[in-house]
Amino acid sequence: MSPALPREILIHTIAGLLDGVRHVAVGASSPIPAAGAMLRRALDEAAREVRLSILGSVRHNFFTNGSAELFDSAAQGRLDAFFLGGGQIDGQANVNLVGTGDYPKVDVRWPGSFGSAYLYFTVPKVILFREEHSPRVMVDKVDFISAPGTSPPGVYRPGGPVALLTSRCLFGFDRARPGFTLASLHPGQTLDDVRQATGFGFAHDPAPPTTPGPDAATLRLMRGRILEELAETYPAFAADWARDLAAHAPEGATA
Amino acid sequence: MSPALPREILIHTIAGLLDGVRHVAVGASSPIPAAGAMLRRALDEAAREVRLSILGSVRHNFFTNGSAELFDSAAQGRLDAFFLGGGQIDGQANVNLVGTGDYPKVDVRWPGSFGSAYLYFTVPKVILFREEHSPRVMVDKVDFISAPGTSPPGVYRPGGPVALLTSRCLFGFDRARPGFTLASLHPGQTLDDVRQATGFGFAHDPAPPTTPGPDAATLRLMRGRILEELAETYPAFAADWARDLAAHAPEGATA
Amino acid sequence: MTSDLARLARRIRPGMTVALPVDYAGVSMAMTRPLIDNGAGDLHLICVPTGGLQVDQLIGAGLVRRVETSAVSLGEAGGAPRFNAAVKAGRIEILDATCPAIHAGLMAAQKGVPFVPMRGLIGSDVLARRPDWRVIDNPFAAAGDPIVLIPALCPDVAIFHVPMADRSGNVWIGRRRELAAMAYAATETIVTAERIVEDDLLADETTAAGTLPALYVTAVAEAPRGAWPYGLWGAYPTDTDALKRYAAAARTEDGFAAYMGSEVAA
Amino acid sequence: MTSDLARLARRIRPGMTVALPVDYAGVSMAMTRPLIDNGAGDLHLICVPTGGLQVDQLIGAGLVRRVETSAVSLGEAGGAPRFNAAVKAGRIEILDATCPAIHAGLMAAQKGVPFVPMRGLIGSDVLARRPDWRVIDNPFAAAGDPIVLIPALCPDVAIFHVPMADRSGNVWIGRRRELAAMAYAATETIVTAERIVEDDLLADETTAAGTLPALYVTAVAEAPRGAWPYGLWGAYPTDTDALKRYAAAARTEDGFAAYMGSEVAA
Repeated sequence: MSPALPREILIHTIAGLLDGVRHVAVGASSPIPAAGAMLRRALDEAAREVRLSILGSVRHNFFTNGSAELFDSAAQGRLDAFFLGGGQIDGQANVNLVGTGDYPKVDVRWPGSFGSAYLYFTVPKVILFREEHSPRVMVDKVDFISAPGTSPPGVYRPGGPVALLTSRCLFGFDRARPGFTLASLHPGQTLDDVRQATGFGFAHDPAPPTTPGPDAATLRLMRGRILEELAETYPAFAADWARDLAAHAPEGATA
Repeated sequence: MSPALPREILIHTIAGLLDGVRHVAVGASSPIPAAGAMLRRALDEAAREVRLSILGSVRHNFFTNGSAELFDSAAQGRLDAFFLGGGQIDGQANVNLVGTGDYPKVDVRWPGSFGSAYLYFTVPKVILFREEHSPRVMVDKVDFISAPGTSPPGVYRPGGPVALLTSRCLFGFDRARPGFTLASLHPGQTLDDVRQATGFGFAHDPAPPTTPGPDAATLRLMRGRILEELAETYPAFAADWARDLAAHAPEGATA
Repeated sequence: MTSDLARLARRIRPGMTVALPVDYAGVSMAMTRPLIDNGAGDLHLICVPTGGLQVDQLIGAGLVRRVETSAVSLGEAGGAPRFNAAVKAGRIEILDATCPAIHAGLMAAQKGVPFVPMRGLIGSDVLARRPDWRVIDNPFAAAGDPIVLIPALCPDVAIFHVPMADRSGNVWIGRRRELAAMAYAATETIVTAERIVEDDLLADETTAAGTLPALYVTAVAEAPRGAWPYGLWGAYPTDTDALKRYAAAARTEDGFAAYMGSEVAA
Repeated sequence: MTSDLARLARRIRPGMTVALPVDYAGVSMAMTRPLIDNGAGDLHLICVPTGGLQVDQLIGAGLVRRVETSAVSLGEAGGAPRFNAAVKAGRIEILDATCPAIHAGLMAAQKGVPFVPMRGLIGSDVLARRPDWRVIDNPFAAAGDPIVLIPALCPDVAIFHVPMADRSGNVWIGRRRELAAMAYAATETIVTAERIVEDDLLADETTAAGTLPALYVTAVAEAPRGAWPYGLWGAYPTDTDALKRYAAAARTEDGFAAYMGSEVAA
């Protein structure tokens, strides 16, 4: 079997971050988080049920009370994990989904804050996921706080960020300090690469570990059942993944 | 045709009080208000639609959002008229549905306030309807205010009582004074009868008019279609009404 | 079935707050006897928004410390005898409410907020007798505008009966959305169903529209005619004669005991 | 059909507040062109809770003064070009919200209260930029506990598309309960439906469970494929290619005008 592809490292890392969750929700255009959640579900299925809600999907929608129900379920403590992206993410884990420059007549306008200003407060495990890891995304200070990374004492906040996963590395988040700590570098990345790509300071070991990939059994599960499950909802992404796999297959294993 | 029965006078009077409403709700055990509303609906059907909700009924329930929807529809100004009874009703139109004596260890306990403490405030035409007209019901001051008849300035109150209908008479209610005014005496009642049966003071003409009964066409409508419609939801009441009619039918008209 | 219901009843522990639905919405009468046999008392009942036979029987059995309700009655069969007697004797604490205040408290729990505001109430003894409710001045109004705040009602358990459930624990509540509101607000939800169906209720958009998802359902058991003597919409009507038999018997404590020893056990 | 839709569109008058649903909930795209032809502008749009193609086209047509929303985008087809351009140029006022705040505002209107509280938001610029929202100290907490109050959102009109409606004006919304929330909150509700059915949707408990009653529906017209290029659950999927064609064309004002002059009118 060929070694894990970059996207497979991400999917596997997400499944690890979701360890212990009972219910995870992902956005409509989030195939990698969805694949990570599907992997978590598959790994845990002997032990317990992991529920996966894909927003906007009919098939992966077990809500029956309209689009408010996701937020209500978070309010009730029935949603354990959620993913947030962001046009900008800063070192305090503030996220900006609105735009750059002076609000409201911004220079670049993004769609808007969606549910971030609520779910970031109420979902215990919020995983920041943004593949692009560059100084324009990972900034010192966001231009607009769609949702703050931390809150002062006295503010009701059972939830918040636990990690930031990018195409380069995985950060943990320390709510007390507050700030990010480099947890691991993805294969091929150096500490220096990450430093240069990151507009905010972060804590790190002198020699950070490499993000572990899936073992062979897990990789087989991913390339078999998970790829198949994913294709139902994200056909374009699944086809792309399958093409990548074919391109990287060892000689003689190609058709 | 035999003259109007006492219950027919009540039904006809209610239909008159409901003039102009678009949506009226009645309680599950309120056949006379329901019949009045059905008569209103029949009288108006050429001109416009009158909606009738019977609480707890499956057939006459066009709500689909559970038992909160009645109150929400009142909040939205979509419910024009409602009926309230009361173990005690006083001269300020305060109603008591809880009990007599010292709360909470009351001497007599009634079921409770139901939705009165909300609907009395929000429904523009609340018709107080209690057949028993005696000093123990029509009191000077209720022992427990389930819902007050009036509110001081500054309290949000688009709704409130417009009338009190009993087996003896019809009162109007003046929110400004506040107090009841005798509008008419039902056939056979005298001002003195009503005075003696009423524990609160009320305004009145020296010679109050008699409550008008339905004309012949209306009476035919009531004894035909309305009786039939009513029988679907209140079979016992409808059968009783039909028995009364048979007993009062003129000689030669009986079978 | 009986052992299933007993298993469900064991989830109820002394001192819990238990939400129960109105007569016509799907009362799990089938659970009443198992709850009494289970014996967990000191219960705080929340009637959504009013109570009837089940509430009266749990009170008669001595399991209830407090009732929060907009009313308790047997409808056409008259007053609720054990409730009325217990209130008059001061044996239970009564928190008199009004229907939309119960709905408001559950909505607050559903939304994860400490309170929601509600119109009406001002000047009533319902409000005067509820020190747990607050009146504030509406901060959005220019002039004074008092408004009541109803705190969240967070039941430990909701218990109700539905026409059908599927094998995954999804339950069909139709247009009785107050059952969903109870489940959203409650930590656990126990459901009895007329029948368990093999189809996934969420797989079809028509049935999904009336389905409370398994996410909110802790345990389900089959209980044919499980609302009796109450009716179940679309299934069977209320057995008013049975309610009247109970009402007559339960006028006295002895009569109640005799009734519970015979009819319900049968 | 076209004249029916034009009749519906005439209910919209300049300056009205109009609530529109999220992409996947049933957008009445069939009404977009009649709304533009009707010409009533100066509109305040409320996106429930986010907006897409319809919002972008109404903005492009110059009918919009203000947008209250949690986001506007074309989903897989990218950013909303006319919205983005109008915001950057300051041609429309933007009231940035977050999804549950929109739901909360509609809920306040549904319940007839001036506000409802909501968790989250504190410390965000979403809150900082909304002087119409308030922060109070939770009156039920012993220590300080700031909480945001969202004022009621009361649309003049809600407009959406559903799979079916009956002759009485009842409309089937399935599990898209946000459509009901919009209708409860709005003064008037305009609905387009894939088809008009002869059966009474309220007569059967299964369809009744997913039905918004005619009480809330001002006008209905038939509009087959009325959500296109958006999909309608259980009926047809989103036509992403069509969305991408629009996204490409509408990058410029001229491109938008050309697109609206051709594709939509066809």
